[in-house]
Amino acid sequence: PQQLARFEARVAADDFIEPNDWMPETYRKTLVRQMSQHAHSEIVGMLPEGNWLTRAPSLSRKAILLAKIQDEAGHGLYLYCAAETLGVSREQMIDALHDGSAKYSTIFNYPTLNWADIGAIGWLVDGAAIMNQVPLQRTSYGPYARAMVRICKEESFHQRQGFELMMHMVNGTPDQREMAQDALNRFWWPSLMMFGPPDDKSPNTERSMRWRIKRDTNDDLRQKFVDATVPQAELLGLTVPDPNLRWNEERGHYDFSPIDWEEFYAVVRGEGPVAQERMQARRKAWDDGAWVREAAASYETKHASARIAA
Amino acid sequence: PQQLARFEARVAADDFIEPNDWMPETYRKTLVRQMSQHAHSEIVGMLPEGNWLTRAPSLSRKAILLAKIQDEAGHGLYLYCAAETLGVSREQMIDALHDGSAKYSTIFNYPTLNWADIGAIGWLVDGAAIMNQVPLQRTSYGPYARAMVRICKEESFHQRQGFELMMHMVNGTPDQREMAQDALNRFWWPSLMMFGPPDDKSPNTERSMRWRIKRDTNDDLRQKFVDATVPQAELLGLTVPDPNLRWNEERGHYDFSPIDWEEFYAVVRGEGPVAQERMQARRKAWDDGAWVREAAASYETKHASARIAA
Amino acid sequence: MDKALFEYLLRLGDDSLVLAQRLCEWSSRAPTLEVDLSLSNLGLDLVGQAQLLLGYAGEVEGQGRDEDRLAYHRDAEEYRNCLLVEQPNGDFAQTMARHFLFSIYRELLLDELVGSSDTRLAEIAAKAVKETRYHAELASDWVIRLGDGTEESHRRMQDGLDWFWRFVDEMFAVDEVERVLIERGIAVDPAVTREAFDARVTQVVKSATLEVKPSTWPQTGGRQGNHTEHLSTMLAEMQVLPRRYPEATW
Amino acid sequence: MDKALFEYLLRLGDDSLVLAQRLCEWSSRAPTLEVDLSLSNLGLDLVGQAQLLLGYAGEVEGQGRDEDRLAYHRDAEEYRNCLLVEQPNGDFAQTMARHFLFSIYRELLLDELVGSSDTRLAEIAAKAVKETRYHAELASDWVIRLGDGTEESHRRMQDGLDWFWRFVDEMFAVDEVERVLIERGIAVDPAVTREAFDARVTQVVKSATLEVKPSTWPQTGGRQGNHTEHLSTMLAEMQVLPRRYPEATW
Repeated sequence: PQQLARFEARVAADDFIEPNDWMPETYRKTLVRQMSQHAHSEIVGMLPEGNWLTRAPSLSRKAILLAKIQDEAGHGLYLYCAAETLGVSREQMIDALHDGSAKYSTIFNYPTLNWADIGAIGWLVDGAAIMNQVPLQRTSYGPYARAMVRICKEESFHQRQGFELMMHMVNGTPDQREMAQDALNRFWWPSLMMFGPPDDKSPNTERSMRWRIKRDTNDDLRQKFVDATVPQAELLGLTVPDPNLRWNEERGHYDFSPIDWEEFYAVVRGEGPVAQERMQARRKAWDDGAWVREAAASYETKHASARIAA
Repeated sequence: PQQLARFEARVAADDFIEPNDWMPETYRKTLVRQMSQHAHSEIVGMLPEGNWLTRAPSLSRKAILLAKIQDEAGHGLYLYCAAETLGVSREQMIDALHDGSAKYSTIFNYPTLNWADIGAIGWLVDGAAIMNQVPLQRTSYGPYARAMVRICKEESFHQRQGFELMMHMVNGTPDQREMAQDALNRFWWPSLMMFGPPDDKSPNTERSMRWRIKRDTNDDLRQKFVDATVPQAELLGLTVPDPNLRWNEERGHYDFSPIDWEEFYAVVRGEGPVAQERMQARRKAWDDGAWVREAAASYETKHASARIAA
Repeated sequence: MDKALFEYLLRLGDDSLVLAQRLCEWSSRAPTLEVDLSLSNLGLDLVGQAQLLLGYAGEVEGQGRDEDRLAYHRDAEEYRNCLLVEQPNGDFAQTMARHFLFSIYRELLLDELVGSSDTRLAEIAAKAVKETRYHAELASDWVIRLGDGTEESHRRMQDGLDWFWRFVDEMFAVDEVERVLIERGIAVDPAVTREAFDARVTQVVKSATLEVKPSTWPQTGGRQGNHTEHLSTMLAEMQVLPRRYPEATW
Repeated sequence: MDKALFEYLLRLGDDSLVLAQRLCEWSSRAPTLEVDLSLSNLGLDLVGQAQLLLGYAGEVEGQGRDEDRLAYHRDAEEYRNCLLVEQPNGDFAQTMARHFLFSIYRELLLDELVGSSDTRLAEIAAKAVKETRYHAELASDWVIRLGDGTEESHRRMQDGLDWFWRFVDEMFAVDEVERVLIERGIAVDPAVTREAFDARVTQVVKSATLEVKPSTWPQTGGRQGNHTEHLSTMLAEMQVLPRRYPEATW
């Protein structure tokens, strides 16, 4: 209890908690869940973009997309490493992903169907991710906060690239413009769902905010995202697929339609349009690579003992 | 020796030898080799055509090509069955194909690189096959001869379809015409090689002809093929890739350049451009299908014993 | 033009075409020669149906598009096939699971379409239903043989059914386009065949010592042009020549 | 225009581009995240090289074709890459075998090209050689690690080397196009690097407890546009958008 009080005081003072510091078990568990979920999202998020990598329509677009996907792999790596400081191994986390017990962002269970989706993901999905993540640069767990600093910098770069791609599409041929609108139509609602369930259905928010694992409520962040994104859509000349979307002078915010939470919970349960494909792809990559990981380990062992013997 | 004399007399009288009739061991062996080689050629020959099946440029071309490849599978089946009457199992023959001890026509070790190749294969490869096979309708071994009757009818249909495809290509756009010429350039020499080594390098020809397993020499058939095909190429307005090709009034035949037998023997040894790919594809199909064959056998066994028990 | 009929014919025709294209991918890859032959038979039937249905669709549209124009010059989002048929082949058990579910649905639908008030469609259905009955039988036989074969084949066959089940409901869904045609006696309400479908499937699955595990969130969208990621890659390959040489005929 | 130089730049650029495209196919499929990252690095280097080399090729040609025009609007028979780089990925051992053989060849070639009398080419080579040295090291490390890893990895690595060896000689072959440029001091005779190549390869293969089994009939033709069956299917996918929407920019 004294430890707990000291811990909470440090957190309240915006001190960073470090791996060897005492921390409540629930704090550790919540962090492991949140960080591994975030790491998994980076890894699974490579798939919908990877779907267009071999079809990127110019060499520079191919390079940009490849670099972006590479950044995501890098983010996954930082986050797994940061989570490992809490006493869980990367293998354990990956097993939990593959057996369905760990979650990842629902957005990646939607398919990428045209090239503008690559732009929409950068613009909307990375945009939403940044809203979620910027506050986490000041999260109470040191390794997590430091990982987020680096990640946020790269994410906002991706977001700008995505918006630039959309801009290029809307200024292109009628076909390209149509692709852009179609991408927005399909990614708008799933992006809003990225902020998680509404506050009244999000029981742990209060504690997470006290512990600085979370710094804003889901609904606040969602509103912030809508307010920031609608003017960008207008700039692109695209129509947000929500007939009830309008500026509310009184609130100083955009009003928007209620979200289809039934869909959200179904997707969380792993019933999104391509959820099974995503998990199948991850598992296949992991299983196909087993012999390589074994070989690398075996080589290390052989040569480590050779070095010791020498 | 009396049996042998009687056997040779029957063959000389153009009688058919049937599975239960006495036959010299060399006759049996030569036939097994020749028939299984022929069957393998049908099966391996499905691959270069199959390479364009998913890209066939119209629905009717797709149907024609699919039906043609299906016919080849059927030919393979007749020939394996006919060979099985000589006391060798289909599995044994397929194993011999996969371990490289059995041969197949060298032509299928060349790649199909454009759509006109599908026409060229029908026109030239099936054309050459027919030259080889028509006489085999009167070959001395009954089951083989009867299989050949059916096969020849279908092959000549394929040959006409191939020629028709080529005709369509040469009457099409300049690109199409170029594809047709390119296909002829690549398939001409390999087609001439389909008749096998020159007569002076074909030691068993004499005996095979006596036994009516073969009815013409390699060089005779090759000449016949050239004589028949050159006017067809002219009709198509295509140039046969042989600067020395010319009508020899005296011989009443076309003269043509000597064949690169070094290439021929290399391809026979399994060193053709895509020989390794072809064998890999066949082995992979066979290995991937092992569990299906086992399941079907297991189901049969279960239900056969159930029927007996009932 | 009769826009609803055009759409309906595209749905029927695209189902055939897309599944035929998947079967073409099996060429030379089947477990035995006999299976290779029978998969080609299925493919040939389906190409033939696609030609008839898309050919008729083009006539109804009246814009001069024939079956090849419709097959080779529409993008993924203009395709109207159900999601099931565009799914990748997977192993032989998956291919058979897909064919089993589709063919039973389709046979029952065509059986009804034989009585369509559109005589041309009724004629096509009369021809196709015979072929499709054979497809359903062949696929059912394989489901049983694999389900009741070895331990491995049982597992694979069950995985195949589980994998594709989420695409079943879409085949029986009806939207405004079909509603109108059903009222006109042209189209068939697939819902009337659902009970028979479930009965047929259950019977085969039971003989196969397998089980059906319904999914809670069925996948839909194909009929409106919202496909999975697989269709556009399939079409990139299928359409490459006509797209590359738009001025050529073949 | 300097036709020989144009051709030569296509050969160099297409090698980079086609291999980059193959590496893109690995995205999200690697055995570990670290490997995924390093395959992306290799891919990025190669795309960058392709941009420089094809961009320069377009300038030399002087017909207004830029690197994208050359990448996306040439057919397989207009591609000038060697056959090795267009071969499918196979398993990770095959991919590493291909990368190992190509990168050592290429590093040695670029090392020489740094002294090209064409300063633009020399500059590109100077940049690319550093990247390629890293590629060769990385691939060599994997050849050793897999060769000397487990029994399975040893077998796979040996199979990978055996599978690709028939494409090695082509990289060192010289035709009239190159002969002319070599005389002008622009191109490099790859034959001068063959000995070094063999030495490097032998050394790595030995450390890997593997062996080289030379093939008797090497495969050639890529430099003249005679490719294997794999290139046209790769390009069908890669080029689908620019071919479908020729009037668009991206």
